[in-house]
Amino acid sequence: MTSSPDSLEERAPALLTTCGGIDFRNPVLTASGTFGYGQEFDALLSLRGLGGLVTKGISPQPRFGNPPPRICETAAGMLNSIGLENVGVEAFAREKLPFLRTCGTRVLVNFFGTTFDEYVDCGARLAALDGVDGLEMNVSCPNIKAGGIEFGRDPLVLGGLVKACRAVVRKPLWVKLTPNTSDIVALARACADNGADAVSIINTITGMAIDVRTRRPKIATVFGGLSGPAIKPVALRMVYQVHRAKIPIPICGIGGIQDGTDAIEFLLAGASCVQVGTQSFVDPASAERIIREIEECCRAQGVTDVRELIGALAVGQ
Amino acid sequence: MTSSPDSLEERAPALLTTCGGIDFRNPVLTASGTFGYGQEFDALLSLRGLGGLVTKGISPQPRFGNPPPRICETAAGMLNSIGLENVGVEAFAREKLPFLRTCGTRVLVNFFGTTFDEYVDCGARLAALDGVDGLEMNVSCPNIKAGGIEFGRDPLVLGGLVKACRAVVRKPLWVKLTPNTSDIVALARACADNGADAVSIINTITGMAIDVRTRRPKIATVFGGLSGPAIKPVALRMVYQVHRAKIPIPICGIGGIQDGTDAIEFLLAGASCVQVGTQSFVDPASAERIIREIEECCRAQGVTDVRELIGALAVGQ
Amino acid sequence: MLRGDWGRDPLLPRPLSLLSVAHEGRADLLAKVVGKGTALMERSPPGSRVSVLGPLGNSFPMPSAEVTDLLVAGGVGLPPLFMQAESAARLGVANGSEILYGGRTSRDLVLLGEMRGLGIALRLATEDGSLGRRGRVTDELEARLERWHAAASTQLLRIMACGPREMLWAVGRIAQSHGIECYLSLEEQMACGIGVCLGCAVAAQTRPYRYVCKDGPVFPASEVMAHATAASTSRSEGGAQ
Amino acid sequence: MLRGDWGRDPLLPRPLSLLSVAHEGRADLLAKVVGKGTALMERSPPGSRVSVLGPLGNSFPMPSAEVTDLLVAGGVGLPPLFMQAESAARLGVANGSEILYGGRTSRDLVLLGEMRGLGIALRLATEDGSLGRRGRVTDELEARLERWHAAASTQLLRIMACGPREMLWAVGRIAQSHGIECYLSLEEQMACGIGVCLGCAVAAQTRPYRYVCKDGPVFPASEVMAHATAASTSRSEGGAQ
Ligand SMILES: Cc1cc2nc3c(=O)[nH]c(=O)nc-3n(C[C@H](O)[C@H](O)[C@H](O)COP(=O)(O)OP(=O)(O)OC[C@H]3O[C@@H](n4cnc5c(N)ncnc54)[C@H](O)[C@@H]3O)c2cc1C
Ligand SMILES: Cc1cc2nc3c(=O)[nH]c(=O)nc-3n(C[C@H](O)[C@H](O)[C@H](O)COP(=O)(O)OP(=O)(O)OC[C@H]3O[C@@H](n4cnc5c(N)ncnc54)[C@H](O)[C@@H]3O)c2cc1C
Ligand SMILES: Cc1cc2nc3c(=O)[nH]c(=O)nc-3n(C[C@H](O)[C@H](O)[C@H](O)COP(=O)(O)O)c2cc1C
Ligand SMILES: Cc1cc2nc3c(=O)[nH]c(=O)nc-3n(C[C@H](O)[C@H](O)[C@H](O)COP(=O)(O)O)c2cc1C
Ligand code: FES
Ligand code: FES
Repeated sequence: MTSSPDSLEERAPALLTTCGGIDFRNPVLTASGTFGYGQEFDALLSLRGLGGLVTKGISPQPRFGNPPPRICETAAGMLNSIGLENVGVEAFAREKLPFLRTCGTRVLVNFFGTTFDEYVDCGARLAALDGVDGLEMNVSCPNIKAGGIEFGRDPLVLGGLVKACRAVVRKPLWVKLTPNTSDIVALARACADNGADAVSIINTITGMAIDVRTRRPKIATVFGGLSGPAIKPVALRMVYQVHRAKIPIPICGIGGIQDGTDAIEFLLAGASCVQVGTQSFVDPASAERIIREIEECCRAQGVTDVRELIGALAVGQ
Repeated sequence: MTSSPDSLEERAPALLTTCGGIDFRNPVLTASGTFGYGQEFDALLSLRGLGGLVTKGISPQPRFGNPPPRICETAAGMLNSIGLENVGVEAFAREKLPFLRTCGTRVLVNFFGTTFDEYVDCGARLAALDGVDGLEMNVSCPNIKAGGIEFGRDPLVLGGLVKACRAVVRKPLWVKLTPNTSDIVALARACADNGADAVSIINTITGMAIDVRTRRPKIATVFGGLSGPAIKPVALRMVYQVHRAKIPIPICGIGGIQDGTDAIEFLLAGASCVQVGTQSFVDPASAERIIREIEECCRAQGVTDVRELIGALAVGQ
Repeated sequence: MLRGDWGRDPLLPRPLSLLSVAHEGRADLLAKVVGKGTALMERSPPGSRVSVLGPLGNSFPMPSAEVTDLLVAGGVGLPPLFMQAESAARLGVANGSEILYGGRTSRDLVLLGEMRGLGIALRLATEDGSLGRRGRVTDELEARLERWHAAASTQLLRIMACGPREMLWAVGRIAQSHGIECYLSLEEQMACGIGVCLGCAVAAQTRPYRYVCKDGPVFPASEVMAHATAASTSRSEGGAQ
Repeated sequence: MLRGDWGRDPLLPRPLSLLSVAHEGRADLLAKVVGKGTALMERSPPGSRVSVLGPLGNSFPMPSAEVTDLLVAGGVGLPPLFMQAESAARLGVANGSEILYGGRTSRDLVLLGEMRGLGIALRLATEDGSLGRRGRVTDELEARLERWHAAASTQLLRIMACGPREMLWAVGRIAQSHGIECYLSLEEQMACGIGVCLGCAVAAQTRPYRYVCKDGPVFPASEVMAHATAASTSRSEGGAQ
């Protein structure tokens, strides 16, 4: 913790950071599925002030998603099973991208397919679009051909998918890992070995809730993805495990971030940037507040460059 | 939901349940590590009123546990890394068991070893003790010989361990599964295939927290086990996955249970009984309250036998 | 969407309808205590700060002198209909509307004086008969329509309803059977309120789903009364956002 | 352990020391607002219900006419020492005790009138010099002991302290260097308060760990000043309960 008292009052800490081939104004992005296509938040915070935003997951064709009820609240969290509803690549390019090109922040497009070929097709088409700064592959999608097991659960399957997408995507390619695994490091390694530029850790944890009055699942599809503060300890652990294993690509930390302190925990654990998800529902302007809080915390601790925090966890005596 | 209005007011619902070869007065047990050796709660609730209690995990030799800090609070949960501190089999038999023999409720002894042989030795010695109604194997212990990977993470290793313990334990033998897996069903199946009488689902989820001021982990050993309401959706999902897979042994449901409604969610998902853990810290008499709440809920729904609820989740149209 | 300063339990903001908007930028809400969030609201001392995101979504169609609006409220579904009555009064057409308001007992029926003060006709129903007709508000609605039929009135009717899901479907069916234009204000679980979480989907006629927060909460009954099954083609087993 | 009726955020009860026990079964507590739980306590209106598990654990040794107790309080560590002063007063030996009380500024020092009322000598220290000696309470303690030495007094001294961890270790070292009996009231993260979670371990001399909730919070300084390292033999990497 280096502190240079005289510069403290004068200079704002440098918040610039780099992750997976992209420079960000600051380390705070908004997470896929919790920030729409950006425009929905235009009146609620300064998009220009964000490090970046990640769009709702896009597939080659539009998808209508799952029947309701799709969400429910849990202790310090929520379950969702939206069913990857999205407008599809074409409508995205036509209707959503024009706004995103002018919104003044970095735009990552989250994408997926239900088959191997759909992933590759979708990645290639999105990467070709002007205004897309990078892609984030969502590999938590069930693999229809492999009996519904998520693509992202087996390091071998995942590695193959990353390699194939990498071959057609000439922009920064991030892979968003599932926490429903006993070995997050093996998944991250499969990404690094096959050319990914960064890993986003974590997606939602599979969970469930029951309405005891009706005796039915609270979510129509029975299972849903758990997000929010409840999952933060698990997310942070996985980020640190991957960081400690010295996987040679940077990490974007995600899971339950509510404030600047949470964000800094992820940086200390080894993340180069973070994404704010569910918290944007609790308070739509939270990403902006979190950036301010990181800045204040750096000032208070005498940190002049936010990158000093990355992986700066003190372990052992 | 069968309802027989005239008996409603008159008869209390039957709460008796059976799980893994043991009859319980009602489906509420207290969880290992959160209820000491029972005696500590004697003045705080009626032990006699409980379905049963599970002791702190016992190993062949006493263990002193991990350095502090050992616990910290998280959103709707807590992390712990006690380090499996316990008095050891001998002192347990001498100092703790006499009280437990007279406490008037079912006593399961949670146990573990750090090697394969320790598990077998510990199980055999505990099963031989009078006053022990059954054993619960904690397989979340790191396997020293296998480089610190938990015994309970690999279905093959787990199966072998269960088989060996089964051979020497002639009392009910339950196995408590780790949620740090991508396939809880495979673990449960390994237990059933090798002679376990029941599975307890789930133990804590590995997590982490950081003090941003000191930049140190909040838990001395870096990682700790996450428990409390935060993990309930994950626990419930795993119970239901195992139930749905028709694994032929019963399930004891554990994770974040705070009230009667939570407990009934687990029963509906397929658990034959439940354990209350962290909630006993929030309120030491909660197990007693939860039993009352289950009873009230049965009455209100016209359920005359609590066993009607087991696996009664309504899925699909 | 409203949220008090209550930490993270409960986590998400709660959707509430506007009851009444006064001119000085003051708004009134009416909430029934059903769980944690509403209990915390009730316990908040006067002057407590809350975060509000809104107003969001649409409203019932404007009142008009040409048509008689039957405003059907079930229990806590009153607020949007009260607001509708208020704007009818403001436009001077309150005498062309009627409120049909039902609850389980008289204690569930609130703001009766205020509504009478708006000059709007009030027809009440309680299941225990403690106030107004004994029975459901839909019984009251059917009785009202029978009289309309019997009188072979040329009066143009329109129905607007808010209340429990089952009541709304019943109102929708009644309206359909009489060929009357009908609008329903729906509820669904919500997280964001602004169309981004896609949590508040309801199955619809014209496209697979519509969203309570941004397409609603008010929908033409014909739009949302389609059965939901046709829409579940891309249904997969959970875990997928 | 104290917990308000505040849902599950924060989840665990908070350990608080008794400040004063009146005869009619009424107890007073003194808490400093440092985070969520204490902030909620502060905001609770008078008459709010709380759950209390206690009293738990031990206390400082009984005051006695034979020995002069130096009660060293750092900031929010005051309560157990206040209670000790109170029982000295009750036993009629308050004039044999002295409170040494330090904080960052005069605003951190509370209940001064009450303590004077007990008839106990009060020595204050603030880091900014706004009240009493400028400096730490440990400076005040050392000065007190110097005078004792200089006077070659035969007065028997005993030290009891509660406050921040660093202050306690400093007090312990000072006591050791003067060969004076010393008791420290420790804090550690707690979940259960009754010896079952094993969360509140502190490294100790005689056995690897002792527990703040059931063996403490008061320990002889000699017992807990041993360095913690020898005790970490069975240390494994987390996740294991
Ligand atoms: C568009 C809209 C307008 C509404 N307007 C009003 C109003 O003006 N006055 C009023 O009293 N109520 C209104 N409601 C219902 C109100 O939002 C819920 O009663 C409230 O969210 C319950 O919160 P809770 O924390 O008290 O209950 P909880 O403890 O969360 O749950 C109690 C019950 O309420 C249901 N519920 C919980 N959260 C929601 C949610 N976000 N959306 C829908 N149902 C939920 C649960 O399924 C459960 O059965 C409206 C709902 C919607 C969708
Ligand atoms: C035996 C004992 C007696 C105490 N007596 C008093 C007293 O009389 N008056 C008083 O003001 N304070 C006392 N404390 C400290 C008090 O318990 C903490 O200040 C309080 O728990 C903080 O809760 P919070 O929710 O406000 O803070 P949090 O938001 O939880 O955290 C704020 C800070 O407090 C620390 N903290 C949180 N929980 C605990 C805990 N369970 N134990 C110890 N530290 C914690 C955290 O490490 C953090 O740095 C005592 C502590 C112990 C162990
Ligand atoms: C309603 C909702 C929809 C989501 N949709 C997507 C998605 O389309 N693609 C994706 O990769 N992640 C999606 N996520 C996961 C989030 O981006 C994020 O990884 C997760 O919610 C954990 O972060 P949080 O705890 O901050 O919300 C979604 C999450 C929520 C709550
Ligand atoms: C402090 C603490 C100690 C625990 N010790 C053990 C243990 O010795 N053996 C074991 O199998 N589980 C242990 N557990 C796990 C609990 O028994 C339980 O599985 C877990 O806490 C989830 O339930 P909960 O959310 O109700 O607490 C411990 C949990 C806590 C919080
Ligand atoms: S509440 Fe989020 S889309 Fe409607
Ligand atoms: S607080 Fe649980 S053992 Fe001390």
